[in-house]
Amino acid sequence: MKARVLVTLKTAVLDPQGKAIEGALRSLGVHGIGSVRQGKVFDIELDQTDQTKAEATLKDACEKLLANTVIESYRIEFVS
Amino acid sequence: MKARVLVTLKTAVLDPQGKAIEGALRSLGVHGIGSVRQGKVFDIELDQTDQTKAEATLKDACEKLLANTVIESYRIEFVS
Amino acid sequence: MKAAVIVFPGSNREGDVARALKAVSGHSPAMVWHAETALPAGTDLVVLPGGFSYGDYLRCGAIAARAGIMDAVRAHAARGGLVLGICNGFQILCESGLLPGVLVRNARLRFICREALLRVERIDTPYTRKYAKGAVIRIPVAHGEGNYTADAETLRRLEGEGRVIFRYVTTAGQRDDEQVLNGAANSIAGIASEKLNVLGLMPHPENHVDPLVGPTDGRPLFESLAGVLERA
Amino acid sequence: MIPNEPKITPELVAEHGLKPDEYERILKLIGREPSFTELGIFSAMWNEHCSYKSSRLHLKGLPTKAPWVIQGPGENAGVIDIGNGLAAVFKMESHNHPSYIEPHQGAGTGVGGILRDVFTMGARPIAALNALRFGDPTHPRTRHLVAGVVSGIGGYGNSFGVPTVGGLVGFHTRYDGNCLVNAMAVGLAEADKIFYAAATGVGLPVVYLGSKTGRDGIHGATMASAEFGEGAEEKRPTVQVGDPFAEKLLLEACLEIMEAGCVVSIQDMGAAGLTCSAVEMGAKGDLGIELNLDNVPCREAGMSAYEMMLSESQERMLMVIAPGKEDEAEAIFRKWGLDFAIVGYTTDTLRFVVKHKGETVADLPIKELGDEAPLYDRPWVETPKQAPIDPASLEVNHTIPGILERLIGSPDFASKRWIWEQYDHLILNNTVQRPGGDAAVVRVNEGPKALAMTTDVTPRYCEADPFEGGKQAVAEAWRNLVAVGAKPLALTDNLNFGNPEKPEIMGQLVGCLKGIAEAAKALDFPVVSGNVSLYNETFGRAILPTPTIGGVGVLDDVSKTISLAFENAGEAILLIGETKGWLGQSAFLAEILDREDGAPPPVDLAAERRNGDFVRSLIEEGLVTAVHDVSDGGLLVAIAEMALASGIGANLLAPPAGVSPLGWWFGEDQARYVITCGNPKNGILKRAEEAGVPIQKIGATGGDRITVPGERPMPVDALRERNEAWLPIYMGAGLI
Ligand SMILES: Nc1ncnc2c1ncn2[C@@H]1O[C@H](COP(=O)(O)OP(=O)(O)O)[C@@H](O)[C@H]1O
Ligand SMILES: [Mg+2]
Repeated sequence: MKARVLVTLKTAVLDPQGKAIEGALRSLGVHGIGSVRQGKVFDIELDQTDQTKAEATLKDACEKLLANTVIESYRIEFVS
Repeated sequence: MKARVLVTLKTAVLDPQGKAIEGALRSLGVHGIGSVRQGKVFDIELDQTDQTKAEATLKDACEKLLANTVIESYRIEFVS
Repeated sequence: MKAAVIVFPGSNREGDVARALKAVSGHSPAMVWHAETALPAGTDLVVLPGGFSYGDYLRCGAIAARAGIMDAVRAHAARGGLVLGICNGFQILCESGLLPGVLVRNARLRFICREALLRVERIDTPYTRKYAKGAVIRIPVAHGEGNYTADAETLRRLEGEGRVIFRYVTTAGQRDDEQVLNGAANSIAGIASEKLNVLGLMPHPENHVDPLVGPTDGRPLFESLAGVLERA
Repeated sequence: MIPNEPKITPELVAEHGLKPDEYERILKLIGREPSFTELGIFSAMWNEHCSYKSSRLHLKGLPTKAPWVIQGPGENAGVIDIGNGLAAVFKMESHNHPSYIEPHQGAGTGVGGILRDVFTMGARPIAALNALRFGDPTHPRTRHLVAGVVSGIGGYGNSFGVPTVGGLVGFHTRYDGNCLVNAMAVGLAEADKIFYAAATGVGLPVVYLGSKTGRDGIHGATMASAEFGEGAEEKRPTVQVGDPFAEKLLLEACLEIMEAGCVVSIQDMGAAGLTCSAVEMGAKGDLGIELNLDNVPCREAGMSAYEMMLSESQERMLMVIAPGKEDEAEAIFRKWGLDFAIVGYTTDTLRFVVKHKGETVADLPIKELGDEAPLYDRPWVETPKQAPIDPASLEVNHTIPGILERLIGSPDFASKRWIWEQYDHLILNNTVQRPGGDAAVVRVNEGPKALAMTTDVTPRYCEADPFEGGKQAVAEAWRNLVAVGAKPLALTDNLNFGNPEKPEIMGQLVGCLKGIAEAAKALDFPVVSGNVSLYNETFGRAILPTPTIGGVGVLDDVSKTISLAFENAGEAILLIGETKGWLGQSAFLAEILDREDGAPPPVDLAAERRNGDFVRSLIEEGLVTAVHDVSDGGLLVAIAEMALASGIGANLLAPPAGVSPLGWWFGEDQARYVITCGNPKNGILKRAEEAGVPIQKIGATGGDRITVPGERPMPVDALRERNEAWLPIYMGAGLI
């Protein structure tokens, strides 16, 4: 079973990478981009075949490690 | 207009981060996870309202900066 | 003094800090492997050294913060024991919840190794009593992710409770609000826990203790600790 | 019968970089058609990178011996005795082509590779250096390459935990399509505990250690020996991704298992991975090797024998383990979280046998794989000599201060702080002289001994006169070590050239090597390791010949080291060495007049030696307060650098009669140093005279400006602003 976990910065948190990318895009002549926020994506293969159980495992993984919930939030998606 | 760009390592390319995360999850007692590959996600606000044009802009941004196309591939999704 | 330096896979300044502790106190610290579950008996000071624990993969300090030994470190801190986190150690302290906030990538996204100027904001801590109040000291930084961030409430609390111990300043001794170094909120270089027993800082005092390799402005930090621990 | 999929066709042979006559050689050698895997093995072993087929003949002329040389060329790195039972282990290696394709990973894995070469020998790396050459700053790719290469070098070294203490960075349009990334590492070991590649003992386990094998870099070594052209893009997926974290663990694990007495022989898997390392271990030890690929830890499913044999996945090692020590060795590796697998054993058959899934996929004579590699005496022509330049013939509309300002603000002379601040140069707490000086000085353990190290070459000189240019590169490295008070001991080289099949290019290689050999002999500065990188061409245009020299020297008492910064005001500034005002191939000519012509400055090796030994004796006796060698840019640039490093200015005397002002201030005559001392009457002048060393007082330190009679003064602060400005502004668009 395949899942995708998206970890993104909470809205209130400053994102230096995103800001730097905005500037760099402008200086590269890529116009029309308002704002950029950078996050992480994890493509995960699970042994599980039961989606509910898989979701529990992933939630556990996010809370324990994948996301720093002080500044980040996460979302779990199933790919197939 | 909002878009999401996913940048992931090409399949054959080593992902040291993913490897380290797999190990850490195991030792944290999160079981049932086969493999992890880490990528980047960019949440982007565009001034554009025309999707075709926006897509061209994003493609340009990916090729020029967001993705290192030697080792990464990217995917553009429109959120709303 | 009884000091223990925790070694994680990927730590790389453990030798530097051990050397500084030895130079100042005369005693070599115990080197404790991350997979241990207990600190050596009688440990007064725990040091989380600089480096790239677990390659700094995922988030710097994130994986190390969840290592086996960290429960023992948390218990030690809860008892009021001294915990010093330098650079990657600071990042680990934040990730493990021993200090608030988080260190994110430098504003300019580049690693920076440079001598920084710090103002010592208070000297009534176990780490700073050998400094003069308000002293401006030269300590090098070497990090890619030293940009301290916390929510507004946390920053207010840190400032209000006087828990900002080191701040980046300009040559004139003013708060470095141009954020030339890494973009840290309020120019924060180091903060302490409520009881001041846990200190995290990005700069490397351990690299400025030996006159042969540079200024010695890092020495008083270790002398402060040696003094405290001797009396303990 | 050895399975033969796919079929060997002339096209397939050509794709493997093997010429038809080379393929004939293979057929003759093994008496049958090679299997696909065998073809891959031959292509790896016989390409330029591994076999040195174009350069081997000429490398033989290099002096490689001295009483202090423990191991010269032929092993993973050179080893020299530095006294007190300690040895310095060092080498330099190029990662030019991968860095051009993917600068961050290319440069990073270059650093990883050279670090591995050093710790494979049992040494703990204590310092890293590099030598970088980029295209013209206005070339559209240059900024991207600078940013990527620098972040790659820093990213790898910083995480691994070795200080990057020195290097050089230059720009020239001839590197537009082919940047150079030469990485050097220096390690420290006990002199009687060096580990070698040669396997000994029959029936011993061959063990695979480190990270898993993936499909990365397959044909990386072949690519490194191919000229760039339109096709370069297609080769992209062959780039390897480095994992400095794994390398750090590998270092610690290797040193631990060596200490535990588990290791008989060891070889890192660098270029052409498993193939090169296994063959070298066997061939050097006069043993056969049998590998069973079923046991190789793989990252991806379904990897073929061919892929496993040619993979260049990073952070891997091959070892022969001492009898009965397998378990202990394995436990150490497991502790560090690394893979450990017995993948074969040594045999007495002198054959290299590879098995996969029960079938023999290769069975080759092991010694011949290396020994019978093609060896070419390629035709070469000598580079035509150029006439010296008469300073009187030059028309210059600039003032002396104007020229200095232009020079120190130009790409080659501008401060490289933006770069070396991205390298952790302080870790390990032994960096006594930080980047920015003549040579880095790194304390050895608790001192008082220290090592000095530097990388140098002036490609413009080499292009104009390979022989003099080769000599000059060695002399300059030697001089830089002397300038910090070290006794130069040995060098490593990295020979970067174009396509050796062109006689002019081959002539450059031959000429430079002759020059290097002559200088190394005259200066007692033997070559203990090195690397050759050929085919550095794009669309038929070669790079400038660039034989980078990495020098290492020793200081017995590090507290005596001297930096280039003026120490006090009111001190005498003395110039050591003879100044004729040599302007051919000078930076002045190139930067101000846009001319790269004339004969480069000749190098008088006897004068180098005499002047250098004299300067070192002054430093050892504590008679001087600052020392700087005079190299490209000439005297005024050297003085400006001394002022910039300290903030103290200088009042200079007029040029002596008989030397043109331009030649005096900007000539690049060799064997020169600028020194300062509190009291010139302390016997220095007399001693110089006795030693036959030309010396003259050229001014005094003081104030906050540099003054030259009859010219407007140059405030040090303004010079600094110019010097510091160029690179950060150029890189301003930071991220790219
Ligand atoms: N230009 C050179 N000068 C001196 N020694 C050299 C030179 N080029 C290669 N060597 C020596 O040849 C041997 C093989 O080098 P190399 O193929 O670069 O090693 P590896 O790729 O296994 O790290 C090494 O001992 C190296 O020091
Ligand atoms: Mg090697």
